[in-house]
Amino acid sequence: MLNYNSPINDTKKYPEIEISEVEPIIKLNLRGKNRDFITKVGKVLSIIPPTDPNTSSGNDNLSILWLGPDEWMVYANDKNALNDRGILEDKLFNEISKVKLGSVTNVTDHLVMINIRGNKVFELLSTGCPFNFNDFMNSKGATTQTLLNHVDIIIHNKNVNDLNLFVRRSFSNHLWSWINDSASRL
Amino acid sequence: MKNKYSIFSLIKNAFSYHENWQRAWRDPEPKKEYDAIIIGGGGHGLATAFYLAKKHGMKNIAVVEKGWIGGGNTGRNTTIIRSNYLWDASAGLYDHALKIWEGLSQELNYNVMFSQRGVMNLAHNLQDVRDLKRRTHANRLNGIDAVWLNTEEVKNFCPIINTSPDIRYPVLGGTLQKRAGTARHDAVAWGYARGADAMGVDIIQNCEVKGIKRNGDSVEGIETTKGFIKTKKIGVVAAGHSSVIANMVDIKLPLESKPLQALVSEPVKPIIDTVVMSNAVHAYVSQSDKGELVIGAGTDAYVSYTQRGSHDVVEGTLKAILELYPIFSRMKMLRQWGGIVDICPDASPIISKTHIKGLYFNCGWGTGGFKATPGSGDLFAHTIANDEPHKLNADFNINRFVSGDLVDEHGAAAVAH
Amino acid sequence: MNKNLRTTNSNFIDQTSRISFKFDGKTLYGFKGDTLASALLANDIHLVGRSFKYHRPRGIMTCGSEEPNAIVQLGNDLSMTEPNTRATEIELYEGLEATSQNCWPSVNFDIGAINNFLSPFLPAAFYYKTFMWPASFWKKYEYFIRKSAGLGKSPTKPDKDIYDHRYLHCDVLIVGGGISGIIAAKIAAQNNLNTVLLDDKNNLGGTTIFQDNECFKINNSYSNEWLKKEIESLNSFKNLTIKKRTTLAAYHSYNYLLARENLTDHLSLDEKKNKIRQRLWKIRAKKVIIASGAMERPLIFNNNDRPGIILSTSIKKYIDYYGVKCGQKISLFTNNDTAYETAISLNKSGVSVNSVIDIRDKSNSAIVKEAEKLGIKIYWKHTVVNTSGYKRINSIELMKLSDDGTAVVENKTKEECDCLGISGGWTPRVHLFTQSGGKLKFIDKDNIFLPDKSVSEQISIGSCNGDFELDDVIKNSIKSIKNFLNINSSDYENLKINCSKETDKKNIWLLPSNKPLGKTKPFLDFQNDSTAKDVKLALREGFKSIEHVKRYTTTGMGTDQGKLSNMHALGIIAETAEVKMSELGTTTFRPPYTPLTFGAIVGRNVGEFFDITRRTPIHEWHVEQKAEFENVGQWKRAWYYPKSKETMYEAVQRESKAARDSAGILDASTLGKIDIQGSDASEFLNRVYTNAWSKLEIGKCRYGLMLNEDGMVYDDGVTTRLGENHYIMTTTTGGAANVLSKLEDYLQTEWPELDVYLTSVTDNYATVSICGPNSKKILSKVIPDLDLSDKEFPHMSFKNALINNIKCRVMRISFTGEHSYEINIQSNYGKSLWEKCIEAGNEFNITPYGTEAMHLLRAEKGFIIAGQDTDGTMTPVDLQMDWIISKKKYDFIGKRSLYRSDTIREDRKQLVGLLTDDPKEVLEEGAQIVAEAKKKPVEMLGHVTSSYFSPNLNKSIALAVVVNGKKLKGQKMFVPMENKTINVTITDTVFLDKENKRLNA
Amino acid sequence: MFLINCPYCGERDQSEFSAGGEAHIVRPKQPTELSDDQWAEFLFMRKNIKGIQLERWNHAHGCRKWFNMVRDTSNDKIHAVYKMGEKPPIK
Repeated sequence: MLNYNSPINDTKKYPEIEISEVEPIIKLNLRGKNRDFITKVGKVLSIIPPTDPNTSSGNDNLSILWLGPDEWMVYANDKNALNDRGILEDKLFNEISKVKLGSVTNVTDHLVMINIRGNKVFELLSTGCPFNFNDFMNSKGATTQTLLNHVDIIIHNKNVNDLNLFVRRSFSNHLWSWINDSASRL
Repeated sequence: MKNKYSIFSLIKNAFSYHENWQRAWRDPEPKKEYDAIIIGGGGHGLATAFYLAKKHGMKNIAVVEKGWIGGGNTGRNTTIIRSNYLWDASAGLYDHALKIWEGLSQELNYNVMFSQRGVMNLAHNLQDVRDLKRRTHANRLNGIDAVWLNTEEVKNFCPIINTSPDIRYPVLGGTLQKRAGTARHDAVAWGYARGADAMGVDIIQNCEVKGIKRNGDSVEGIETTKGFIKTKKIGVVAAGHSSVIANMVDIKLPLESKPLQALVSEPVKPIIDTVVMSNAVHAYVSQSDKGELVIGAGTDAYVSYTQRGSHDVVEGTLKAILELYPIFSRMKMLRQWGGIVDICPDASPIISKTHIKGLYFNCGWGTGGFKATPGSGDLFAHTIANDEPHKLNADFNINRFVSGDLVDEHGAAAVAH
Repeated sequence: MNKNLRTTNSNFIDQTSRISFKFDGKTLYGFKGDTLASALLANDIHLVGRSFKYHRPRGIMTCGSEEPNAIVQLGNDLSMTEPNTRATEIELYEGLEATSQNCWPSVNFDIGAINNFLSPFLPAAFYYKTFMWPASFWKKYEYFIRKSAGLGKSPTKPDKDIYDHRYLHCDVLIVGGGISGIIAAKIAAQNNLNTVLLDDKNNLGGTTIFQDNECFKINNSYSNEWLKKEIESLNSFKNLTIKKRTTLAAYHSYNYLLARENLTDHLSLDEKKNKIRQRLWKIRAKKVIIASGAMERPLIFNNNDRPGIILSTSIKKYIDYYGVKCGQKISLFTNNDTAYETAISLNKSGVSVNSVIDIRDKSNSAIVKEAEKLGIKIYWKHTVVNTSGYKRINSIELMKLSDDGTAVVENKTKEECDCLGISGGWTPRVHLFTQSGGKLKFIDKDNIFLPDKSVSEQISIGSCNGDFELDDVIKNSIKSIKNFLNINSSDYENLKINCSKETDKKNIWLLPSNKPLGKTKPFLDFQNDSTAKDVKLALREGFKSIEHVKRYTTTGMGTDQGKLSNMHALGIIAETAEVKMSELGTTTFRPPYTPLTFGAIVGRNVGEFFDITRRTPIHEWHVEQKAEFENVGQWKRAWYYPKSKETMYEAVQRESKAARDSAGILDASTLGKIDIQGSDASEFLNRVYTNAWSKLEIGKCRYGLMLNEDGMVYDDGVTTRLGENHYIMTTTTGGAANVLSKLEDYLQTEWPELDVYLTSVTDNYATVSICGPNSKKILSKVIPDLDLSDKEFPHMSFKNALINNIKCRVMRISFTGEHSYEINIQSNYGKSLWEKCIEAGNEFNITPYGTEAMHLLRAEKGFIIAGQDTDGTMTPVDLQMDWIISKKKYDFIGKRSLYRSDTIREDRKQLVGLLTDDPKEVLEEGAQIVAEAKKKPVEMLGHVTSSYFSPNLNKSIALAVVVNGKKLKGQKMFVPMENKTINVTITDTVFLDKENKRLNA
Repeated sequence: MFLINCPYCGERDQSEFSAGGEAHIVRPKQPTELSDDQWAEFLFMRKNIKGIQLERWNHAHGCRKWFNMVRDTSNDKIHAVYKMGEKPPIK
C-alpha cells in the first residue's frame, strides 16, 4: 500500500478569508493547434475548450482553462467528480496524442490546487500580484496565469470571491506560508 | 603644469577669496584638423588623450564629447576598483590599471581619493566556493593579492554582514583583495581633463558626432554639430553609444546597451569600511567619504538608451542588501539613477583596431569599466599611437568573436563587476 | 524663559491632549496634531542641528519635505533608531525621542564648529586640491574626513518593524490633496472613474486650508471654509480612495508609480507594536493628475542661514495651522506678495511684525493694501545685507537697493528681531513630471520651470503647473481636468472667486551686500553649506554645466535633494555665465521624491521570504533523518545524512562506500523533466542534442549533451522514448527552467514547422534512484511482478510498472556506474515509495546518500557535472566526449561553432583525471595546475574541477581541465598551493570499473 | 515597469515577461556553408539600435509564447507588438 501525501493538506481561516488545499484531483495539460483538436477534445469531454484568452469552460464535473493559444488545462471540479482518473487521461491520450492531434500530459501532482474564498480574496492577491483584477473579479470563469510574489500561478475565478489557485508542487509549501502570512496581516 | 594644487595653494588663494583660481581646462573651439580625435569625454576617453599626449607626444589631439565630460558612466557608477579577475588576460589588464591608480592622484596632481579599503566577494553556494577559490589561486599565481576567507574571517573583516547559517543563502566564505577599493568618480574625469588640457589637448564639449568621413578603407575626419574636423586617427570611447558610432561606418559590434542602475542612501556616520560584493545574492555595497551607502543594482535584460531601468531590479538588489545587512532596513534611499552599459557576450571589453584604417574602438566594458579607466586609457593610447595593440590588450580584439577565442569572465562575474 | 508661544485659534491642534517627548534628552511637551518642528518652536527651540561642512548652527526653516536643516536622529533603540528624519514631517507622538545630528559633544557646543573659522581655506571641492602628500597618507586623511562627514547614525541591530506591498490599478490617480487635487478628485469620482487621491500630510487641503483672509473668497465664503466643505463632500464616493500620509515616491514609465504610506510612524511607541510600519503602493494608473503644488523659495543674502530664519509661508502655517508663534518680534523679507499674508496672520494673532522688507519698488495688490491698512511698516526697494545672532537670529541690517538691483545704497538700518520670515517667490513641484520623462520649459516672467512635453497619460494642475493666484488655480484646473478626462461639465461651472492678484514682480537671485562677496556667506544649499561664492568659484574654474557645478560644489546633493537650492544655483550660474536660464536647462530630479526606507522597498521579502524555497516530495523524510541540505538553485537538496557524531567527510565516505558495496538510495526528484510529444519529436531531439535520436527504440533511454549555439556544453541528461511520438527528457536540476524556455524558443521562433509540444512535468514525479549490487533484489521486492532480467530489462531501458496499482515509470540508468534503477512516480506517492524502498532495502543495509556522495560516486566513473566540470568554455571535444557528436547529422544547436579556428585547436583545455602522488592528499577544487614547480610567474595550464577521497579506491581522485590534456596522460604536473606544491599525474578520467562490469553486476 | 500588450493574453506587467534581444536574426539554414565571419555575424553581432528597434519578448510567466515588439530604445516607447512569423507592422 502506498500512502498519498499531498504537500499541504490543510485549511486556514482568517477574517473574511479561507484558504485550503483541495484534495488532489486529476489535472491534464492539453496542447493542440488545429480545429480537429478542439472538436476531438469537445467530443471526448463534451466540453469545447475555450478559445477566448483568459477564459474557461466547463460542466459539473470538469473545467477547462485557457492557458494559451494552443494550451489548456482540464481539471475535475472535485475528487468524486471522476471515479477513475486513468480513463479520462488514457482516452484523451489515445484520441489526441496517439493520432498526432496534439499532446496530453498528466499534471495532477505537478500542480497543487489551493482554494481561496472570502471578501478579501482580491485584497490578498493585491499584496503580491501585479495582475489587474478590476474586471477579472467580476467575471465568473475568468482565468489567468501570472505571478504571486515571484511564483508562477494559475488562477481560476470560480465564483464571486471564490477562486482556485494552481501552483507547482515544489513551490507550494513556500507559497502556502507566504499566503498565510499575508492573509494574517490583511 | 598650470597652477599646482596643494594645501599651500589653497591657503594662498584664501587670501584673495579664491578669486584667482585658473580654469581647470580651456573651452576651445575645434581646430580644422587634429592628429587624432577621441570620441567620448568620459574617464576612458580623457585618459586616452592624457596618455597620448604624455607618453606618445601626440599633443595636437582633441576629445569631443556630446554632453559634458564625465557625464556618462564615469559619473554614474559605484566606483569599485579591483583586479582579481580569473583569466590571465583580464588579470593583466585590470592589474595594470590598479597599479596606475595607486599613483594617480600624484600623477594628475588631482586627488582622485583612491581608497584601498579592500574588496570582498562572497560565496553563497558550493559552486561559488569552487569558482572563487579557482579565481583566488589564479590571482595568487598572477601576482595579484587575493586571499580566501572563511566565514569567520569574512565576519571579522566586515562585522555587519549577516553570516548566520540560518539565512536563505548563508555566507560560505569569500575572497578579499586588499589593494582594491574605490575612488572619487568625478575627480577621475576632471583630473585627466585638467592634465590633458595642460599638455594642449583640446576638450570640446557639447559637440556631437554626426558622421565619420571615410576615404576607401581609411578615415578622414568626423562630422560634428560644430562642423567637420579632419583627422587620420579616431579613437571611439563612447561606452553605451559605441554601437551608434559603429553604425555610422556600418561596423557591427557584439554589443548590447542595457540600463544599469545604482542608488545611494542618505549619508550616515561610518558603518561599513570596505567594499562587499555578492554575485549569488546579488548585492554590492560600499560607503562613500560623504557617508552615503553606495549600492549597485543589476542590469535589465533589454536594450535601452534611456538611462532608466525597471523598479524590480532595484527592489531585487535592496532585498539582497537587507538579507546580508538587516541593520539597513531603516536606512533610506536618497537617489537612484541609471547608466547605459555596453555589454559583450563574454563580459570582457574590446580595445581594438578595426578593418578601417585609423579607426579604433574601446568599448564593451559592461558593468565594470570604471576600475579600468587609467589602464584602458594607457593601452588604448598605445594602440592608437602605434597602430598596434599593446601585449596587455592584444587578447581584447574584435576578431575573438570570429575565432571563438573569448575571454569569458561570466564564471567569475556573472552579475556585475 | 517659558514664554507662551501658543495661540488658541488653531482648530488643527487638539490642545486638550498633551504629548510628552524628548529632544536632546530634555523632556518637552506638545499637542496632538503637532509636528516635532511645531512642538519645538512652541518650546522656543530653533537650534536643532549643525550643518554638514562648517557645523554652523541651524534651525527649522520650513514646514515640509523640503526642510534642509531640521533633520534629527529619531529614537535611540539600536534597532529602531532612524537617522536624518525631518522634524517638519514627524508627527508628534507620546514617547518620541529625537537628538540633534552631526554635532559633538552637543548641538549647543560643537567642536566641529572650528570648521566655520577654517571656512576660508575650505572652498568648494577643496579636497580635490589637497591631501595628496605624502601619497601614503590619504588613508589617514580619509579616516578623519569620513568621521566628520555623514549626518545621523545607522541602526546597528536588525529592524523589528514590518513593511509590505500592495498593487493598485486605477483609472485616475491624483497626487496632492490641495485645492486643485480636491477638485480633480471630485470631478473624477462624480464621473464614475475608479479614482485614488494621495496626500503626504495627515490632513487634506494644502495651503488653502489655513488661508482665512478677507482677500480670498469662493462663493462669498473664506477660501478655507469653502474647501473644508468640498473635502467633506468627498466621503460620499465609493469609487474614490483617499490615502493620507502617503507620499508619491517615484513616477516610472507607463504610469507605474510608487507611493509610500506611513501607517504607524505617527503612533505612540505602544500603538506601533506588531503593526505594518510602512506600505509601498505599486500603482498602475490609466491617467495621472499631478497636483503637487509649489514650494516657497528662500532669498540668498549674507548670513541667511541662522536659526530663526524661516520661510514666510511656513511661519504662517505654524501660526494659523499649528497655533505656534515662531517668534515675538518678527521681520519679513520678500520679493512677492506672499509675505503679506503671513504679516496679516501674525498681526491677527497678536504677534508684532517689525516690518516687511520688500525688494520691489511697490505693489498695489489688495493684500498689500490690507497690510498697510493694519499699519505694518514696509521698506520698499530694500534688502537685508546681514544678520546677527549665532544660535538664534537677533537682528538684521537692511539697506536700499540701487535701481538696477546689483548694489546697495544709502545708510544701513538695524532692526532687532527674533525671527525673520523670507519669501523668494514660488517653485512649482515639477519633480514627478520630470521623473515621468516629461520635458520642462522655463517661463522668464515668473522665473520658473513648468511642464512642457509629457510622454505619458498625465497632466499637472494648480501651482505645480504655474498657477499661483487662487482664481487661476481653480479655473485652469477645472478646465484641464475636464479636458483630460473628456468631461463636459462639472459642479464648478460658475464659481464666484475673489482674490488678491499680484501686481508687481521682481527677482534677484543673489542679493547684493555692502561687503564684497568674498567676505559674505550667502548660503544656497543650507544642508551642504554651499554658497553663492562656491558656485561662482566652480564657474571660474571652468565647470560650466549645471551638473558639473552641482557635483563640484555638492549643491543640491543633500538629503533634501536641493529642493530649496536648485533654482537659485541655476539663476546664479545663468547670471554669472551670462546665458539664458532656458538654455542652461535644469538638473534631472531623480527618484525618490523624498528618501524612501529600504524596508518599504523590500516589503516582506525578507528572512523566510527572501527567496523561494523549493522542496521535493521526499523533503520531510530528509528533515526527519536530520539530513544537511545543499542549496541548488532554489531547491533544497539532501547533501548528506550524518549519523550521531559523524563529520561531513565521514558521512560522505560511508554513504559512497555503501552505495557500491550493497545499495544506496538517492532522491533525484529535482532533476528537470520535460514531456515531449508530437510527430516531429525525434527530429526535434536530433536538432537540440549533439547525438542522433531517430533510431532510438521505444522503451530505450539515451544520454544527451546539449550545447549553446556557441558550441559550449550547456546541459545534459537522459531522455527516454516512451512511445512513437512521446519522449521524456531529463535535465540538470539547475538547468531545468532555462532548458525548457530555450527549447520553446527554438520551437516557436526557428522551427515552427515542427509538430512538437513541450510540457514541464518536473514536479509531477518523485524520482527515487536505487543503485548498487543489491539494487535489483530490492526493486524486485518493491515491484515483484516486474521482470528485471538483463534480457528483459537491460541497462538504458525503461518499463511501465504498477506499485500497489499506482502507475510508475522505471528506468534502468546509472549515474554512479552501479547497477541502478530510477523510479518515477506521481509526486504525492513519492515519500511513501521512498519509505517502501528503504524498508525493502533494510536487509541489504540500503543507505540514503546525498548530493555530495552522488558527486563523489560519479567522479569515480569520470562522469561530468555540467556547471562544475564545465564553465561555459568547454566543448564536447574538450570533455573527450567526441563519441557523442553525431558525424552524420547535418546540423544541431552549436555544431557550426565547433569548427571555428579556435574551437578546432588541438591544444585547448581538455578534461582529464588527476592522481596525487600521495594518495592521501586530496586536492582543493579550483586549485590551479602548472608544469613547472619553481618558475615565477608561471603559466597556468588548467584547474581542478572535482576532487574527492574515494573510499572505494582508497585514494584521492580528481577531475581537471588541462591545456592539451588528452596528449598528456601519464605526465607529471604540479598544483601550487599557498604553502606547498602538490605533485600530481594526469590520468584517464575513469578511475573505477573501466570495463563497466558493475552496470550489470 | 513597462505595460506590455501580449498578443495572446493582453496587457500585463513587465515582470511577467522576459526580453529576448534583437528580432529577425534568422538562424542560418545551412550553418556549415558559412565562413567563421558569417557565423560570428549571426552569433554575436548586433545592431543595438538607438531608436526604433524590433525585438523579441517572451510572456514567460503567462502563456509562454514568444512574440515581437517594436520599441523605441531611446525612450522605451512600445509602438506595437506582433506575433512570430508576422511582418513588422511599421517600416
